Amino acid sequence: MAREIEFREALREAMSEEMRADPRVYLIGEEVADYNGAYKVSKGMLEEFGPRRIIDTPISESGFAGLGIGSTMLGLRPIVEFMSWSFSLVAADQILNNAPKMLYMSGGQFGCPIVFRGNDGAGGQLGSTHSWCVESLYANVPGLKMIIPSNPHDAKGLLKSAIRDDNPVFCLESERLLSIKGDVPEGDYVVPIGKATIHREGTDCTLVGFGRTVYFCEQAADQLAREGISCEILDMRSIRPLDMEAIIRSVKKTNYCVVVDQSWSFASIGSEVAAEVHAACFDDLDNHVHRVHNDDVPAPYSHDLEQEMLPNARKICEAVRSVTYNA
Amino acid sequence: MAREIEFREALREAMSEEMRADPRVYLIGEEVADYNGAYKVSKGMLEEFGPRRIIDTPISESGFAGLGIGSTMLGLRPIVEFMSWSFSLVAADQILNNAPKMLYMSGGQFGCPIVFRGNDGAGGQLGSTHSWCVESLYANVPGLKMIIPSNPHDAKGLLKSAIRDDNPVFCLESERLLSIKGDVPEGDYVVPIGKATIHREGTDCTLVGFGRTVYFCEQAADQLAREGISCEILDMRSIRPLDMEAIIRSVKKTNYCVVVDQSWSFASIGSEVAAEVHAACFDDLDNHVHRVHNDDVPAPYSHDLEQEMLPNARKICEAVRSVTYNA
Amino acid sequence: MSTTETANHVVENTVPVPDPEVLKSWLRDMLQIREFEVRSMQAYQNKLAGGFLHVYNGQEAVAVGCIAAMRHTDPVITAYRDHGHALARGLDPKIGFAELFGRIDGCAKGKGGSMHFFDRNNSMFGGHGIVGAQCPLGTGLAFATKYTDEVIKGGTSDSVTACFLGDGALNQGSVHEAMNLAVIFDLPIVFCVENNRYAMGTAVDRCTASGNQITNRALAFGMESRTIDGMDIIEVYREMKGIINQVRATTKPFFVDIDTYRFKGHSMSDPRKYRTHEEEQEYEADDPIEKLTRYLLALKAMTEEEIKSLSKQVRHEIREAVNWASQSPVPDVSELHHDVYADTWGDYTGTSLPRYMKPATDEDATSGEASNGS
Amino acid sequence: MSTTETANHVVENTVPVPDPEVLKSWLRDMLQIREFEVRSMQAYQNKLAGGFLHVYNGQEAVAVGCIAAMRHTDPVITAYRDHGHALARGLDPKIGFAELFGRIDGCAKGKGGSMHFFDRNNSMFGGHGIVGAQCPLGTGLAFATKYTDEVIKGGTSDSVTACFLGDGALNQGSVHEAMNLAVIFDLPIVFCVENNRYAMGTAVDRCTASGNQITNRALAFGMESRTIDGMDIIEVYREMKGIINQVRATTKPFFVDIDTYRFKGHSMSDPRKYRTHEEEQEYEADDPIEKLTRYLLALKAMTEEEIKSLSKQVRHEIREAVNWASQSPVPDVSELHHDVYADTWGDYTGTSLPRYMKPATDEDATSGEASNGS
Ligand SMILES: Cc1ncc(C[n+]2csc(CCOP(=O)(O)OP(=O)(O)O)c2C)c(N)n1
Ligand SMILES: Cc1ncc(C[n+]2csc(CCOP(=O)(O)OP(=O)(O)O)c2C)c(N)n1
Ligand SMILES: [Mg+2]
Ligand SMILES: [Mg+2]
Repeated sequence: MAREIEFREALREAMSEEMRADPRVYLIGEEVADYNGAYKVSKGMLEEFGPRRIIDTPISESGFAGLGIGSTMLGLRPIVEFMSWSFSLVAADQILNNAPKMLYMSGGQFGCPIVFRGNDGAGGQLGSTHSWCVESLYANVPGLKMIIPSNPHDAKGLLKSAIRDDNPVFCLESERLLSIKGDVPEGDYVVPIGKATIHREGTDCTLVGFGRTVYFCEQAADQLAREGISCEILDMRSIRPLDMEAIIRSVKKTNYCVVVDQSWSFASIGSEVAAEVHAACFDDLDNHVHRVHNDDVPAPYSHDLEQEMLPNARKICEAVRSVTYNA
Repeated sequence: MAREIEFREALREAMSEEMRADPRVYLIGEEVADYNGAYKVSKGMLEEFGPRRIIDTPISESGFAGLGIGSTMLGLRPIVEFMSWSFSLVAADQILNNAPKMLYMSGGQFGCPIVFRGNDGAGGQLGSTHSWCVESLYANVPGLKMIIPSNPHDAKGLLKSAIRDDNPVFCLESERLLSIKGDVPEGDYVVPIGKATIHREGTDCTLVGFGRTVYFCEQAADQLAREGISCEILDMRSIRPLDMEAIIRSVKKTNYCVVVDQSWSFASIGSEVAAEVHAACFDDLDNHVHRVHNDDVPAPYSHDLEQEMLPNARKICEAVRSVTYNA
Repeated sequence: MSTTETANHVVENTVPVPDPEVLKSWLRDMLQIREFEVRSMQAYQNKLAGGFLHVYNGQEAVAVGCIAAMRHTDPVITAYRDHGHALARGLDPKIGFAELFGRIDGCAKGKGGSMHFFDRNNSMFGGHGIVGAQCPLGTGLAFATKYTDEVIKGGTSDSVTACFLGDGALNQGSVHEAMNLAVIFDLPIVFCVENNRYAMGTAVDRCTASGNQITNRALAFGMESRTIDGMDIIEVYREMKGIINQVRATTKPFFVDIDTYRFKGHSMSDPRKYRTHEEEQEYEADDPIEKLTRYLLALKAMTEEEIKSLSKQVRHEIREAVNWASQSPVPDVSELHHDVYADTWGDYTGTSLPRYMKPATDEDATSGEASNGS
Repeated sequence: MSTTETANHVVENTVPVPDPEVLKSWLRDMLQIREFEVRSMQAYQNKLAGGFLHVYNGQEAVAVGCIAAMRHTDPVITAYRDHGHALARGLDPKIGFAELFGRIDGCAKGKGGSMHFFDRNNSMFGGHGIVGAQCPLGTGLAFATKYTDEVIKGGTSDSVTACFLGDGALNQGSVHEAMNLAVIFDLPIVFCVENNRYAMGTAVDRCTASGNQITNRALAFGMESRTIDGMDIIEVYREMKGIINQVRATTKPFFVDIDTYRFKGHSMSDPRKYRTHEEEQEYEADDPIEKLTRYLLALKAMTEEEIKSLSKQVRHEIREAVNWASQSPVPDVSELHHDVYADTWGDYTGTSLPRYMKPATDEDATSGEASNGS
């Protein structure tokens, strides 16, 4: 039975349900226990599970990320919270060298069932060091999986899949979405990793987005509908594995494609999707794939500049109009 | 007057000439002084410039990379050597947050004229932690420049440009190329950052490569020539800024394009080039852009597996044949 | 106190207490910082400022006392709780507020915000958001002054860098790497730990192992260290003066554990459930501003009236600064692609100094975009 | 010696010298490691092995002595100079050579190489290439045994992890973070620094500031520590036995500075210009294998002949291992996409245990690819 809860509550339910079911699962990170989480995602979990399983750490991302990875070698299944993925850069070696490669380096002896999760992307005026979209950097690395849920239902279902997955899974959450509400089933269900979903049906152009950009796509689609352009919005949900089949199916239907990616454009998820869509739909596309990204600059603090930097609805509308001009 | 010297000597000449010309330039890194460099790139520089300007460090990449960045705020122009770019992951925060964003965060008060350089890519059987191709990760970040020379001439000319550049420049060198020889002019000259070059003229298909993959392209082109397929090899040389004009010019001529990138495929430089070529040459391409990458796996130690993993000539030939089958 | 707590050998402190006039200027500086922060919090409530705001209330004696013991050309660098240091260094409050409000007249043209107060002319090198990351940069500043004095100018090292960090930052690996480098390279730098007892909601003992003596973190590298009372600006000044003189002479790094307290929450969203109201009151009773005020009154160096008018004067100045800043234009969108690269290519339009640093003459010349803000 | 050099309180060492039979087995183990390395270097010259090869000659007493003081179920983790630890832990030399030769029968199926000797059945957790990176992993192993014993099984912590690192690794930030975490979380771990005097070409004093006492790096976190002579296996064993017993009982971390010497170059490409031949001879005179041999002869526990035949026996075993390994097939190309992910999707074919760990029965079942090596 579903009811409306916040995105952060959905994440909490996923973690709590999995922790009740499996004593090997624990949560570790900065301020996750006593403080109830910097963004209150783990609120109340210390009370239920106690300090042995909900663990506060020093400001030592490399240290506690590595601790989590090491503990998987003896069968534990940690959830490591980065207060922000922006702070994961100081732990880059542990999360990119050890977690995704342990199974390979050890010839199959040691897998690494671990979840890294936290805020990703621009918050509100946090400036350039605190507004990282790490997805386009980290998704390049084989051995890891990556999920970016856009709504409470997927957040709970995908995070539960991630906690049960025997591989390292990076779960990227947008601070801007933590307070949005949505229908979420009570109790156990999962959303499989690697499956995209059609967020809105349409006929004229496919908008491929993920996470926060799905909302920018919605705003743009509403505007474009008034102009008589019907957009199909595809929510990637998983970045690695990426559900190219679903994207291709939609593009073969609409013959036009705009990718909306909140990270920087160069060597990004947006370029990957564009390249693959061109490869798979070379004869179906009536125009090349257009891409909408964050402007290719460090995140500015000033409110108006930040809003202008984002892959906002205005930019998406312009892209759709120019890609479909020959429709 | 040019003469044949090794790639490593060309790098050394670039550094030495710039250090003679500008006292603000210094070289810092592990084993660069007493030991003459782990790969002998800085051989003899301690003797000429002394321990105040050729500086050995502890195994503290985050520390000495940050030290270099800090010193630029007071006008120095450091060259920071990473024994391998594989070891730069422990310094990721300093090189990706501070160096490329200092100018922006400070509203134009503090630029960051620094060069980071070292070995990148698979060496010989070094295994997964020591065989990183960081280009596809780091090139995503605005504020930095990136160069990947493929021969001694460009190595000296590009590195001299990098040392004089007022922005952070990442110089990626292949350990596999350090011993190759080539004609290098004596004395001062520069190769501008951001300009690609046609490595070999051809008519039927454009091979876009950089660094070590240029040699894989050569081998493939030789083989394909025997089959009657004439390949044009373009050497990107600079990754950021990327000379798309040169790539587009060649593709508009050949109407076919294969990108050869030694890094992993997902969200890579290869996907960027493919996406941009499709965008710019949508009506010129007779087939979609094919991509040849490292296999999407951690680097294995075993010799044969590693050779098979690389974007080798065999894979390039297969790609060219399948992309031009309809020629 | 300090001498007893010295971890290594004792440095005799022969530094005299400065003249009343100097003490008055410190009181003024501390009042200015306190008022700046009060107005910053107000501005944040009124949505004039956004992002993360970390205020300095309670720690004023640290920035003012340390910086008073330095030369104006000695580099200063700190973390994101940086308003106090920038103001103590001489940043005009109106430029600070403009930055806080995200306006073009800010020290970083509104691109940096509260966490990035840079001010080159006052040797203020930021303002850094990633915990601990300023420490390697700080060693770089010390390296640069020494290199410039000795290698380029052929003279002797003559500057000392103050690198401020929090107690929580002591657990970032890069800080340890920086301390080791400072010792290995004989760098003239003082690591000033503002031990305000908490890292966000985490009390220092909960996550920072040190054998109950933070100076042990310096002992690890054979670095000299000392603990001093950060609520007493006169002690801060006298201790730091001796330390900075020593470091200038020896070019060997020093580590200072400065006991202080963060009167407010970590940032604007902190309910402070992790500490008691009693504890807060206890420390508030130790307010560094009131302490110096009492001292000046006891000295009869100032009267109650003079104190009142001084703070009235400061409140006025700050109110004026807020008004001025709120009149400053927001940056034009063209600013997005300005200051990304030092040169001009693609969409990038090069770089230019912030308005307040530019001689009027070249203003129009170098920052067209910067000036036509909406 | 150790007691005088103890940084914190003195632990009385009441550990007896083991029986001659035990000492003989240690001699055998050390001889095996030495011979393994001699053959490894040969194989490297003959291009049977590639990549980086870091040999353990001279440090044998450290791995054998420390591991003898542990239970077989106590986790061990180290860096890339890992052959000695893996063999001391019980890895079959032929599996080690197969890995070194990049063959399918290696402990990592030839995918890891010299730097990645993993052996789960012998509680050997690698073999890690990034300097210092094994230390956070080591704290994770200690965390996991304690968590499993106390939280999952509801009993008391009963395992101790040994995390080996080099002197040069002491300058990686992550090592400091790991030490702090070990203290904060009361983790049963011993950080064993194999202080072989050099990090590549860098003598320990040149880059590792510690007030000439590496144990100060532990004092920084209030962690107990000690310096011991790593060339005397009996001392290594007795000291480590006491330390490991203590850590098992207290679950509090311990730091050991083990003095040893790297007889050979850092790796195969190292000309060793940074140290004198005299220095090398001096340390070679202190060879831990000869020292134990002399001791056993003096004890009359072994005769010259028995020693000779023992090393003959070991040389034979190792020669056999080399032959066996060189017969092992190179991995099939299908191995490239195997062991990347635990599950099967796209080009990825799941994972399976290396041959030597698998009961014959499920071999065919789980690793089709792995077995049809060319
Ligand atoms: C690497 C990193 N991790 C986490 C954070 C989030 N964060 C910002 S301030 C802070 C607490 C720092 O405490 P302390 O160093 O004592 O400084 P104080 O706030 O007390 O001045 C944390 C965890 C960050 N900015 N950078
Ligand atoms: C982060 C990182 N930086 C640099 C290297 C290259 N490197 C490999 S071993 C080594 C020296 C390590 O010396 P030490 O820790 O004393 O161990 P030892 O080799 O003496 O056993 C260096 C610099 C690396 N592997 N990882
Ligand atoms: Mg604090
Ligand atoms: Mg060593």
